[in-house]
Amino acid sequence: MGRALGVLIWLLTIGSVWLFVNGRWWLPPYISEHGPAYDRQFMITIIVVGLSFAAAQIGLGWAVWRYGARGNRGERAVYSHGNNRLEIIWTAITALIFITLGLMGQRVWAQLHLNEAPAGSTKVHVVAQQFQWNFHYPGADKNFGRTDPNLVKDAELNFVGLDEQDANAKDDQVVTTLAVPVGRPVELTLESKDVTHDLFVPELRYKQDVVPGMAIKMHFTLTKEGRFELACAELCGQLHYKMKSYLIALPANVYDELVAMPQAQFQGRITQLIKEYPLGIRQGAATTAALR
Amino acid sequence: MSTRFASLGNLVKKQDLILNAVCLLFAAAFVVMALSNVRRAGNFFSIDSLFFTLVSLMLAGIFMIIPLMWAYETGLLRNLFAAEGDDAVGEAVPVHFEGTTKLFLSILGFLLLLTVIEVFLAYIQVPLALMLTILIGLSLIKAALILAYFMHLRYERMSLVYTLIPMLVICICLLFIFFPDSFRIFNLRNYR
Amino acid sequence: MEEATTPIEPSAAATEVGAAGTDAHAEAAAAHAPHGHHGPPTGFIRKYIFSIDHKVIGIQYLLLAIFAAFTGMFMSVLMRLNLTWPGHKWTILETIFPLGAPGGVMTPEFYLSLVTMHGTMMVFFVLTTAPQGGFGNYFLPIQVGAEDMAFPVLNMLSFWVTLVGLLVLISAIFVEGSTIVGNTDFVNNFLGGGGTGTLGPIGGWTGYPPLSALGKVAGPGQGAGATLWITSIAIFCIASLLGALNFITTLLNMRTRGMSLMRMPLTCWSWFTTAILALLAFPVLLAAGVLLLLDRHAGTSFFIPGGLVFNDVVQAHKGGSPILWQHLFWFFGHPEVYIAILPGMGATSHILSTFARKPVFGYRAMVFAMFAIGLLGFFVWGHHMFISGMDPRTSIAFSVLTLSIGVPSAIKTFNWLGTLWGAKIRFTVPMMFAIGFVSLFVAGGITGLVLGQTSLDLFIHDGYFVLAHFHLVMGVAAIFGMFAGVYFWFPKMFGRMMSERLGQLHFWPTFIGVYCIFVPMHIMGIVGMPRRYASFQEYDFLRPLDPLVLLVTIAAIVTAAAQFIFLFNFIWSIFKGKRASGNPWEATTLEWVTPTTPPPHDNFGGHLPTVYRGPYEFAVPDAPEDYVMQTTPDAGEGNVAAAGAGQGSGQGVQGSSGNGHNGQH
Amino acid sequence: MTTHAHTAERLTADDWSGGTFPYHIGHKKLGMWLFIVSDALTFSALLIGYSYVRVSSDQWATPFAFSPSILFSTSMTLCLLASSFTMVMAVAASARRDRRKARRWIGATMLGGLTFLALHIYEWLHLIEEGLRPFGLAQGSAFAKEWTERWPQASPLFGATFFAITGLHMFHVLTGVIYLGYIALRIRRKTHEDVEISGLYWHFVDLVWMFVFPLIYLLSVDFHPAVH
Repeated sequence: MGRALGVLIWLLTIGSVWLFVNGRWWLPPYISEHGPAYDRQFMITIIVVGLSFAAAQIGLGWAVWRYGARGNRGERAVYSHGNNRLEIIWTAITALIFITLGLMGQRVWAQLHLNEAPAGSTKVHVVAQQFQWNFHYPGADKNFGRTDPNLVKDAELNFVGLDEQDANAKDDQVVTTLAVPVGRPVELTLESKDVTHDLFVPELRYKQDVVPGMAIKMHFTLTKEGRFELACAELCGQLHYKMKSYLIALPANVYDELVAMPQAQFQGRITQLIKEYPLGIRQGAATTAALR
Repeated sequence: MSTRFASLGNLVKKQDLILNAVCLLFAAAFVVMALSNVRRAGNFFSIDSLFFTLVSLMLAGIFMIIPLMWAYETGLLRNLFAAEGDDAVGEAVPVHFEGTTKLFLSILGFLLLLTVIEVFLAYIQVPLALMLTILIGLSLIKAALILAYFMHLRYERMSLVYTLIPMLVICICLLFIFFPDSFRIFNLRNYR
Repeated sequence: MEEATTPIEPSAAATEVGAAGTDAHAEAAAAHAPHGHHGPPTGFIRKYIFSIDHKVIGIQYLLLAIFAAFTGMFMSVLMRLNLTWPGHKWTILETIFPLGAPGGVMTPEFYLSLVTMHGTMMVFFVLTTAPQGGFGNYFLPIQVGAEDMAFPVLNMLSFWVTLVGLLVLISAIFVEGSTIVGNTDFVNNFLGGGGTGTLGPIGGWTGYPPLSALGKVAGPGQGAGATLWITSIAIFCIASLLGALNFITTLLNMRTRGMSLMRMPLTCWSWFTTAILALLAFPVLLAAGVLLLLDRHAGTSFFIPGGLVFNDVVQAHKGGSPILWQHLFWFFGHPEVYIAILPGMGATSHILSTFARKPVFGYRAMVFAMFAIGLLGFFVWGHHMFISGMDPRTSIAFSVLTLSIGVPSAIKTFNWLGTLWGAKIRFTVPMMFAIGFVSLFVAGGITGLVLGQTSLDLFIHDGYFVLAHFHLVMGVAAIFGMFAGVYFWFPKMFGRMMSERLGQLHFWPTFIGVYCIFVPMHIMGIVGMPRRYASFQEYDFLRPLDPLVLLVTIAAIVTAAAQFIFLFNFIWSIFKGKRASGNPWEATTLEWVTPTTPPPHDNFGGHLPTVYRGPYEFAVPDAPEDYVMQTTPDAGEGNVAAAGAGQGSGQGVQGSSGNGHNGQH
Repeated sequence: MTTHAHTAERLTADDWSGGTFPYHIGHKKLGMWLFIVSDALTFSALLIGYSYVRVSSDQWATPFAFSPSILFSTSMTLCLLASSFTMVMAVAASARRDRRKARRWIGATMLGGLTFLALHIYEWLHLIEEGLRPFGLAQGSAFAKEWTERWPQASPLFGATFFAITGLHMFHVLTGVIYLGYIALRIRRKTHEDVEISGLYWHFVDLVWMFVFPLIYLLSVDFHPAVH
């Protein structure tokens, strides 16, 4: 019985490790500047985790395999209450590894969360509502028009409550797809109309809760063109799983043209772009440097 | 209890002294850091200032642990804070209720005095931040008086005090980690 | 509630008031006197229903947890079915849940209500109830050598309050849809619900406001069901508080002679730590729950900010913050994780040592690690909120503290391996589950290193990686600890053995099954699958995961089916199992020295045992057997003592008890 | 058995090795202390929640006039403090095994508690009549108008925090009075410890008020009162 259990533990360990290393399922390719750093930290952590996991399971399997009783009631186990030196050594080693890992893991976070977005970032307001994402662009004048919850009229497609009287609002566009330029820092301001949502684009390596009552800022820089699925990752009600949109990463010049358009044209162009860009990173796109 | 602390006391006296001195030095440095931050901060109730002060004070507290333990071991603390009955562990019939009407009346007098001071502060309209600090301080003193004399904790075993108070203090201190957020939310509110 | 904390004790009333009242020593004697608390009850109701015997209450808790566990498991299978074959018509479902699955197809809100109910049921009524309320109640007093809990009446009250909590929770499934309850007026007017055609609350077990705080306006599943759900949790908080203070008092005050803290079995340490956590964490949730109820029904806005718009209507609420709820909730929520897992650790240590026939490796380190985990558990709730909009600087502190919890956890793992090293393992069913616990604890716990890092959390938060992590470590591992406990203590609880063969048949598929369910879920998380989705069909990047989703579902169904073997074994063995001897496992602790099996009403038949040594004295050289009971007096001086009913021996014992045996190395 | 336990007691080198009460207090008293710790945390959570919403608001109404509102609540505080004192006297009397006196002092304590409750309920009714509600202000009242003029940006949570926290405290006082009544009625059958425990609970209720009073009342004082 003991041997069978030992072997089973080993088999399960091998199976688990295989699932992680077979390469069929892994993180989607990254598209942002912090992506490589994220992936590196992820790999390091997974390797440490994997090694510790395998070592512990192999040790457990070995103990179970080796130290089974042989049915002879007379034989006795080793009488020992422990070993303080061993205890101190392994505590120190694990503490060192874990804390180092923990400190290393703060880098990307600090870069994204403790730094402000660079001056001159492209700004977009995100207004989430139950089961729909609205993206509010400032238009050609780069100033956001005034919004007011009292002006929200979903039937008239005024999802964000834009005040038409405001001069800054004249050229603002509101669509349900997020288009941002590649190679320029982007700053999103996240707001929610009703409950807590969460903006999640796997390729972006970024999740951020959209908390009602707060205007939370997030910033990143994209390095690859393409169209990517944008999901809600915080339970927001009945149709949470359908709260989907797209992130379209456009070359800077295309983006500049796009934001100069008035609302109606803007919307048409976005629809066209969704068709133009197949899902995923756009193959054969010009390098980031050329797009700047 | 005593055996456990005795094993800690194996250190040579000199080492003890150096260790305590170093720890006290660090603790003092952190307290100075906190104080200078309080002095320099234009707006004390900002996230950064609060964060910095709290962290410094916490670190100072951590460095105080060793000197305090030493003080406990050598009996310094015991003489200062322990209840009168505490030394008499071997007493056949432990005295369970102490205190005279006079003592309780004077405690009541103290509590009333502190309450009157609080109300007076409200009367003369002290600025909010100062008011808050003083009120919390006075309330803590009042709470301590009630705990110690009315609730009789002073005459119980010190071990009971050691069991109850840290639990409460740790949890309440932890709850204060919420506060950086409340300041931040104030700034991030989108609809006023 | 106040009266409950001071139940009238006949013995205390009978004692001369002044003298005994001022003399704790005399009261200690009274508490240890035979039949000090209450005589054995007579009559079926006093004996088995409203019993104040901690053993009966323990079994009641256990049965409640088994019921809740099977209900929760059934819900999880339904969820898997919906995820794997979306849109498939399950005709039978229409019969059971006409509102949740009209035409046999589950609605998304029904799926979410299953998610919520599964989570709440499992976390509160299984993981908190079974190991603590069940085993803790039954064995803590026996293992420390007490006749009963400190407050027997309070103990009974905690159980019944828990039961009320469970009933309220279950009723939450049925009130929301009007056709089931029938009495719509009551639902509409009194509870604020209404026939929305859905079943149960859908806010998840974390119930984040404003979704859960606004009532019906926030969509289906936020009416009366949600009110009952939060009420149930508040009730559960009260029950747990009462239970926790009972446990702590019992353990501190009622240990028998010679049972110093460092001679307690590790199970007692784990229940003690858990009780402290419960005592400090539940009141905060209670406060949060009260505020949420006020938000829902008194129109306050503690958790609701201004400017919310539903269907073009601006809500009247203003001034609160959803983050406040998250702080209060997770201040409770993270210690809760340890409330679930620590008793499992205790039971595992206990059982590993017993069947390895070897003392626990590093007893002192185990105790300190347990306390460290408990203490650190209070410092890290923020890691549930890294991306919630909380202050990003505090996140860094939370993150580093989180990773440091890995250290005591690793110490425990190493010590378990150390216990097995050089052992003579007897592979009984409880031992298999205990070994399974270690394996699963490592598998589930180690991924905490990934999740605890703020940066990495940016991608895997709220995804299947988290789901896999906490299910493995606080769900399945904890449940393995419970299974180990059931198989181990069953002979003592019911006087009969559980079938070994059926036990083996239960263990193998369960162990393989849980690996097949939860390891692939990590992979799903890495690909980016978000939690609480009623269907994954909307997203192209999740398509490649279809084979894994299928694998998980099949494994889940097989594992769930295997649990019925356990259920059958459990019920069958109560009536037909092989008669058990007093100490079938040749274990050393006090529960195995009771005069009868199951133990008599006052546990030790009026003579409380005296303890002479630590709990895990196996393989002692020169001892006649390979185990030495805690009550066996020391050779030499003890012999006199044994004859003199403990009087003379007291000195010998106490003299050597200063450090116990544990400081030897 | 008693002598036996005493023997073990004397032989026990330290309080923690079993067979005795480590803190030298009985179950019920320890249980009450633990309950107090836990209940204190409930109140802390509420008070901290209150501070949290107050700090994160633009403006917080400070409607209490020094006279009469604060003086009124001060007299409530005095009631509680006095009742705490009488409770101590009750415990002291019970320690002297003077049950008659103990009962009288408990009666005085209950009287203090009931006066507090009466004053508190009067205050609540007064505020509700003026127009303060848990969800903010009653629409259309003159009070609401004045309030909105004085504090245009004020968070509506003033009433919510006020009623929630003082309400929970009031509930505790009420439970305490009933509990004390029960002890006083059956004082012949109660040990000194029972009286002491009821005292612990009563002092705890008083202790909580020592935080509620400054945080809720004194920090909401205004020279130009809206509440009269």
